[in-house]
Amino acid sequence: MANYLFDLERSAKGLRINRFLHSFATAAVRARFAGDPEQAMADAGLDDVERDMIRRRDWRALMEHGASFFCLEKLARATGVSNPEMVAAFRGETLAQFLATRRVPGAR
Amino acid sequence: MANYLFDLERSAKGLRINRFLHSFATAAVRARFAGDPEQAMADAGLDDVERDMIRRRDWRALMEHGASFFCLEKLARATGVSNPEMVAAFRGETLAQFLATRRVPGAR
Amino acid sequence: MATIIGGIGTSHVPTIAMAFDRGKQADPDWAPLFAGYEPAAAWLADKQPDVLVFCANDHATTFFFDHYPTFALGVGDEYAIADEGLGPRPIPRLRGHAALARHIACSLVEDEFDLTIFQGLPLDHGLHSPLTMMWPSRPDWPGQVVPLMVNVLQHPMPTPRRCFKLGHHLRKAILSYPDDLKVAIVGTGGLSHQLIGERAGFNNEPWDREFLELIERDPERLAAMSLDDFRRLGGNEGAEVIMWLIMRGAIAPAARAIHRSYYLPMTTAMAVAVFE
Amino acid sequence: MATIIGGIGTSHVPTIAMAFDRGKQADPDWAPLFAGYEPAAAWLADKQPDVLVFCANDHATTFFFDHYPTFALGVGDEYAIADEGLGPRPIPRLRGHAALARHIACSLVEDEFDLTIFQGLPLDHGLHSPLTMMWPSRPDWPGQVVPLMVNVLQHPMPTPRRCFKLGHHLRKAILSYPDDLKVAIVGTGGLSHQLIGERAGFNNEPWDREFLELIERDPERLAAMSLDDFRRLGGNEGAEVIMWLIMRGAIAPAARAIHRSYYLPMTTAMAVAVFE
Ligand SMILES: [Fe+3]
Ligand SMILES: [Fe+3]
Repeated sequence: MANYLFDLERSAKGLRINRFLHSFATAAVRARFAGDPEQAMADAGLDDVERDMIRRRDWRALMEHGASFFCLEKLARATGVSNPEMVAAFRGETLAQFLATRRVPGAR
Repeated sequence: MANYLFDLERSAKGLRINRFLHSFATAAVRARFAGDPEQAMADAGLDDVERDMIRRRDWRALMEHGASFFCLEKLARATGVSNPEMVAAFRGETLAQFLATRRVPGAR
Repeated sequence: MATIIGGIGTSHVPTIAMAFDRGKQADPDWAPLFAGYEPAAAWLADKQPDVLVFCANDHATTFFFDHYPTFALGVGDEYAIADEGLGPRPIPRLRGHAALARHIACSLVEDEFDLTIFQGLPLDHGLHSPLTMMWPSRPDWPGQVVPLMVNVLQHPMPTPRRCFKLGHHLRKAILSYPDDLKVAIVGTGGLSHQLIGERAGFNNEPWDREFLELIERDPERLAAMSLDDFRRLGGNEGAEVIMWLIMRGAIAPAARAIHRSYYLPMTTAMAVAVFE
Repeated sequence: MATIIGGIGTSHVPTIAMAFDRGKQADPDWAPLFAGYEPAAAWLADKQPDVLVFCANDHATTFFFDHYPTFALGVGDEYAIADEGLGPRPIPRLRGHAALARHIACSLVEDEFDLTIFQGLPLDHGLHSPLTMMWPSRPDWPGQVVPLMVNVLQHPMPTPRRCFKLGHHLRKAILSYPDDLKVAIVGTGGLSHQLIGERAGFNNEPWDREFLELIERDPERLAAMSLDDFRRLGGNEGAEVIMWLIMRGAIAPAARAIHRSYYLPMTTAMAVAVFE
C-alpha cells in the first residue's frame, strides 16, 4: 500500500508545486488565481503536467506528484473544497462513499 | 566597555530596522532607495529616529539602536561604504585614524 | 520562581476551529466535542495560568519546505493569526511572553537543543484551534503564550525519545525562570488519523485508548517506540502525537489525568486530557 | 562507502572574495593571503574530493532574524550565489550533493541533532569567499558541496561542546553513506576579530596562534571552553571559530596539520590550515 511519506526526496520533487500551493495562504494570490488561473500558473512556472492537475483539481495525482497534504489544503480552502472531499479522492471514492464509512458524517 | 552582544532582546528591539537593512540584499530595493530614499523609509514603516540615523549614515547610532552589523553591511555595500569605514565609526575615529592602527592599511 | 501547574493534551484538527467559529455548540454532531473541552476550560479558569507553553506544529503555513525547522521557539511579544486560505480567524492576536521565551531559548540551547528562534511570524490552527475551545478569546486572551513548533510534517522528524527529553529540559528551563509565573504546558496533535495515500481515513481507537493510558502512566514506553511504530499504529499524520511527549516530559513525573475525553466523528480522533 | 580524506580550516572574510574577484594576486598587500591558500588548493587538486561539507554561517543574507536556525543543513541539488548588496559574485552556482545531504540529515536527526533543513536558497560569502581561493570555479566547480550553516550571529549560539559533538556525529553520518565518495570537511570563520562596539578592531595574535595549535592537538580543551571565553580571547565575532570544532570533530582524531598560514592585514585575522 503506497505510503507517500513526505521525506526529503518527495519534498525536493514537490518543491515547485508546493510553493505554488502554499502561496494560496495569501489573499492577493487567491484573487489573482480566481481572476486568471492560467496566468497565475504560468507566473509560478508550473509545467504542463502540473497545470493540468491543478485545473482538474486532481488531488490524488497532485499527491503522487509530491504535493504536501498541508499545501494542498491551502488550495482546497481557497476553492471551497473540504478535507473529507480530498481524503475521499485519495481513497479513490466519492464523497458519499467516504462519508458512509464515518461515524458522524455530518461533522464537517 | 559596551559589548553590544546581539542577543534576543537586541534582536527584538532591532527587528524593524534590521528588516529594512536586510532588504538591501535585493536589487529592486536598492534601486527604489536610490531613487527616493524618503519614500523607501516611509514604506518600511521606519520611525523618525530611524530615518534620521539612516539619512546621516550614523553607523554607531544604528548599532546602539539594535542594528545587526551584518544587516548594516548590506546598506554599506549598497551605498559604497567599506567595512573599515563602519568599524572606524563604531570606534569613534576617522577612517584615517583607524587605518593608522592597522598592519596593512591598503588591504581593503 | 515560575511553577508548572500541569498540562493539557489536545488534538488540533482544523475542523475544531471551524465548529467553534460557526457556533456549533448545540449541533448534535459537535456537542460531544464541546463537552469534552469543558473540563479543560474549567481547569484553566480555576488555575489561571499566566502562560501556556504550546507544543504544536505549523502546517506549511508560516514555515515552508525551503527552510524547515525541527524545533522552532517563538520569542515574540505577539503573534498574528495566520491566513490558511480563508483569511485569518476572527480572534485576537496572541500575546507572547517574550522574557520567559528568551529564558527558555538560552536554557535549551545551553542544554544542547538546536532550536530555531522565530519572532514576528503568524501562528496557524496547530496552536489556536484547541485554544479557542479552552481559553476565552473575548474581549482578549486571559494570558500569554510561548509557542514551540515541532516538525511533524517532513521526514526526518525528531524521535519520540528526543521529544520526551526536550520536555524534561523545558521543565528545567521554566522552573529556573526567576519571576513568579504560573505556567501550563499544552501538547497538541493526533490522535489517530491518516490523511494521505490509500490508507487515508485510517483510525485506530484501541491504540488511541492505549496511548491515553501510556502518556499518563508509562510515557517511557512511548519514548522508546520508533516513529514507524507511531505511524503504523496511529497513521502517518497521527504520529504527531509525539508532541504530547514534550508536554508529558515537562510536567511532574507523578502527574495524573484528571480528565479525558475522546471523540471520533470523521477523519481524526479528537482527544482532550488534563494532567495535574 | 564514503571516506573522509581530511579537513580544512579557513577564515571567510568578505574581503577575501573581493581580493579574488578583483584579481589582486600580485598586489603586495594581498599576495601573502593568496600564498597562504596555495597549499590548500594544491591539496584539494591532489586529493580530488567529490564533496566538500562546509561548516559555515550565513550573514543575515538568506536567513533573517524573524526565523533563525541554530544548525541548518542544505539538501538541495544547487545553490544560487546570494546577493549581499552588490549583486551576486560572478561565479557559477554551487552544486549540492543532495543524496549525501539527505543521508546526513536522517542520521543527525536520529542522533538527536535538531536540524533545520533548507533547499532552493542562495548561499553567501560565508561559504564561497574561501572556496574561490581553493577550488577552481572556471569553467565550473570540480565537485559538489553540502552546506551546514551555523548560528554564530544571534545569542544564544550553540556551545563549543555542541559543535564538537556535531562533528563527531557528522563523521558517523558520512562514514555510513553507502556509495563510494571522497569527502573533505571545511570549517570556516575567524580568526580573532571584533566588528562592533568600542572594542571594534580588536585582534589577538597570541590567542590565534594558540588556537591553531589546540585545534590540531587538543580540540577537547577548546570544546570545554565557554562562548564567553571565545569572545573575550578572540573578539565577539571571532567566536565563530567554534565552526572549526565541527570540522575537527568530523575528521580523524589523529589528523595533523600539514599546512598553516596566518595573515592579519586589517580587521580580521585570516588563517588557513589543512588537516590530514
Ligand atoms: Fe497537525
Ligand atoms: Fe562569519
